[in-house]
Amino acid sequence: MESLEQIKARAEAAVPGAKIDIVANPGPSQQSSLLIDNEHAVAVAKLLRDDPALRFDFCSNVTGVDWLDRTVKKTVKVKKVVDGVEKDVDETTEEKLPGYLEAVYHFYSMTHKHGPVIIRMRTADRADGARLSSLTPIYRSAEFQEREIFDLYGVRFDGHPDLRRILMWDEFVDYPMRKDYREPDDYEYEPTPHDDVLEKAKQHYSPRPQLDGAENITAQQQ
Amino acid sequence: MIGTGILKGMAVTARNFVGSYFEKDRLITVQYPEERTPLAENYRNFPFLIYDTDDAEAGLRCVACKICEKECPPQCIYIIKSEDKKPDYMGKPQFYPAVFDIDISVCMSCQICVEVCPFEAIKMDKVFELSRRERFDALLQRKRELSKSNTYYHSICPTEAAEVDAKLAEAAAKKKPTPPPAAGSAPAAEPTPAPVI
Amino acid sequence: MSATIQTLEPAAEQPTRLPPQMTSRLDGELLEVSMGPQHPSTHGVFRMNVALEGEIVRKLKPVFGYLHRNHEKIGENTSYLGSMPYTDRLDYFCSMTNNWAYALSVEKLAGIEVPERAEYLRVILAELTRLQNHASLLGFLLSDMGAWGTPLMYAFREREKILDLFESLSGSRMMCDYMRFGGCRVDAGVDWMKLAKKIVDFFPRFLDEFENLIVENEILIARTQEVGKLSAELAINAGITGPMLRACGVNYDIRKVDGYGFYPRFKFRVPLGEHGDTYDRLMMRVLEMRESIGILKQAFEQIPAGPVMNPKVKIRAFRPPVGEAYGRIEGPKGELGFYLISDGGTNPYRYRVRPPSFINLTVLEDLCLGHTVADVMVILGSVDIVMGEVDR
Amino acid sequence: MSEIDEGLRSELQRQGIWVTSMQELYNWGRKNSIWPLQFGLACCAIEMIATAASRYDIARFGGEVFRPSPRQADLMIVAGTVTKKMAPQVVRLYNQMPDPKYVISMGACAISGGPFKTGYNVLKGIDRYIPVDVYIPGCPPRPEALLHAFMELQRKIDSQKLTGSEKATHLDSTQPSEFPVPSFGAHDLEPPANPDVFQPPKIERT
Repeated sequence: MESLEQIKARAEAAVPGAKIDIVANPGPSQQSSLLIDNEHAVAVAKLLRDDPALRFDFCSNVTGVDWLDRTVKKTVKVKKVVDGVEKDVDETTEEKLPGYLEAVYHFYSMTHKHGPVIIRMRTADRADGARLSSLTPIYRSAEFQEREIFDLYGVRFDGHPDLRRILMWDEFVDYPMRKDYREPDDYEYEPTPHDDVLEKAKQHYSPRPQLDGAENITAQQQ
Repeated sequence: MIGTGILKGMAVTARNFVGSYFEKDRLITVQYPEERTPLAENYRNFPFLIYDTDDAEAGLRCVACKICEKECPPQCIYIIKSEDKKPDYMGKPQFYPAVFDIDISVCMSCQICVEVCPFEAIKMDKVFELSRRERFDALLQRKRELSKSNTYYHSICPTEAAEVDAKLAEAAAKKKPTPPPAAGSAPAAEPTPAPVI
Repeated sequence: MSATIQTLEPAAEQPTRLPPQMTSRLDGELLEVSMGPQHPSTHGVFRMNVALEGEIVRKLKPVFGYLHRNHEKIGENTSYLGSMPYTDRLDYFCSMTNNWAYALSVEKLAGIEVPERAEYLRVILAELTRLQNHASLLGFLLSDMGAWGTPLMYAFREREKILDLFESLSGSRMMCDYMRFGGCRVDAGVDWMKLAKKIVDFFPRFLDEFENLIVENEILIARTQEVGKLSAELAINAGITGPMLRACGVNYDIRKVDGYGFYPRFKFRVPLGEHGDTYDRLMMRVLEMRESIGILKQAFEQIPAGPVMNPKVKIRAFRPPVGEAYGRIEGPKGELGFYLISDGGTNPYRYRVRPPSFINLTVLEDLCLGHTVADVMVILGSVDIVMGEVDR
Repeated sequence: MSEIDEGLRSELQRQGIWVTSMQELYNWGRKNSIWPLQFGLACCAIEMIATAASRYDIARFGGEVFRPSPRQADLMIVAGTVTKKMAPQVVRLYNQMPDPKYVISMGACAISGGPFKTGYNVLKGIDRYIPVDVYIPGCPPRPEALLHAFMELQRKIDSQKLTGSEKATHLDSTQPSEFPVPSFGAHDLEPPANPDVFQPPKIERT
């Protein structure tokens, strides 16, 4: 199989204007992925499927991921004049990274029996801008999985033939797999309840504060 | 010829029917309440707490460290740690669970509590006839019902229980490399009576 | 294989697809029927909205979610170890293969080695799982076809023997919770191996009998041949995996392709179908069981002594490094994958299951169109779905 | 239909005379011909099928006639996780069953939501909407455990009275035999529980 850089070069040559980045994976699995911009995703996916050297004809898995707003602390040394003397001072700046939703596709090739190549697409934000272009016209196997992402994460897939709720009922309004979803509190009975159950009862439908640990994630930063 | 396939299938059924009179393998029905299949030694259903000696209160191995409560995937264990320390069966002051409840209407029998317990205090039971007509009180097992003796554990899982006893004896020996013969050895010498079943 | 893949039309332009909103009403020509969620042959709580013209299916829309029990959300809120017993309940026929797929993904995520004996045990248990899954599937499929009782009883008789093996090894009949990252929970003793060997040696007798019972049966042939045909091109494009894909003649078995576990050490063939119809899918299971018996016999001979757990792996408070991994195995129903994103904490940041039977249902409408309503159940049965996995 | 004195009855039995009452005869007939609804939800349904299959053979208790239609069933074995999406259908099926009807709640999920109770789409126990006669803990319970629950239900049927103030609920015209079906709401089922059926003890820390 070609390396991810080669695939990236090939895609950039074939699809003019496509903005492709390699998202490195620091873990031992070595599965890095390609971040593709929304407009050219369909063209790139078509290339991955049809290029005779690549032939990623099998879209195995489509995953939605929710990345919350997070703040990253950066410490920079700045020269400042303190009491008339120039000194190096550590200055901590907080950068707010807006959250986004992500769709991750795992492609394999049944023809050449290689893979996986992983591509990701990111939405502009987690509210109205949560739109991506659907790969269902290229891969039928994405049909139900994209519907599932729409149902559970609220990502709208443009070009999907049948975008409806799939797992939850139609009257449901929330997107339950999002990290800031609060499930309805219906713990009437617990013999001796844990603290989190009591806590949950208090926070019924109230907005959840920043989820613990979300700030520590640095793997996906650009 | 059409119909031969069906006749062949019927021959199989006939063979099974006739065979069921002669072959144990073809008649496998267990007449449940009267006849029971022996449960495998590894079989697990719900957890219980082990106590050594005859005293269910003092002999309880559990020291309310709450590891099982934390690790239990469906969160069905409820422990309230005691405020004071009470002497255990070895005479050593220990914390003990003031409340130890397991909601078996939630428990998924995954035995992760057994795996994570550092004190060999919680083990899996084999009782499965627990149907009740009530849910709330009847399916909540409290400390009193959960505490079962080591002898009972030996009776349901002989191999595993012997291994556990050996392990505990070894750990006790390590703790006291040169045991003062008068004080320490008396309780340690009889960790558990060998089960006679 | 070297199938040429024609560019498929975008799904929206296909005439057979339904408009987005489907209502249940009677409009003179098409009768709309809701089959399920409570239906004797939907293999659980599966529902299909079917539009019928007389007895012929003109439209079919599956409705999911009646067993959506938030497996992925719970997985994100539970520790890595705590998710293991939940994977048992995904595809509740095949808890061993689910365990393996999850363990494999975590091992990829954290870079864990597995001892040799554990890998062999995993192969043995996965193939036993395949045997009992395929046997009970055939029983269910035949009972959908009207052979109510008999084949299912025979299949369950054999299944019980394998379940007894699982029980004596792992402690539970169905929810084994047996594998751990870096190995297996307990070792199999000599007695267990003997018993397993005996059961595997006896299994071909059941298969012979079962084949006699069904393979040449004229009613079965009439009900299954040329019913629910699936082309190789569509199967690949729709992400179909497992026996259903191989029934279309596509040679793609992850045991061969990825060579996970110790499968490269075993000699076995991958059965392939020709027509992609229901009969091929049914026979694919019978042939795969024969191959599984072959693998099991080799595994019993080759299995070495040794530890079954990697001693370096911490079970409690397990924290894999930051990163992500997708691991997959060839489950009895198809490609079962787990996609995990770790943020370095004790819980996965994202825990995703790639359920084979859910994605295999993508083509259900294409398979059923033009057939009678009675065939829908047979086709659905041959897809081999388990709702715990479809809805998760 | 008056009660027979136990001592007199055993004395008569020793003499070779069997006496019975209308109530006993009626309950004896009912308890040995329980027709369950063929209705499986999740994992426990497979154990239910195993109970009906050759090894455990529920036919020995007269319960092998699994009916696909609720109209012909006496017993609903709620075998598996009841999701919020499925709960209205379960209640509807219960309402469609003719009286007398019984419910066995099989497995942890059906009793309380079990291991999945934290899920947003999982109903925390079917007894929020319909009355349950026998609960079987276990995940999943062994087939023997289901048979044990079946015998427990038979005992319950046997003890039901036909007349008097303690007569069985299905003979009491003031007792409801159908229960309101919950509807799908924006966040949850509405109502989340039927207060007439479900009265849990209050949350408190002991």
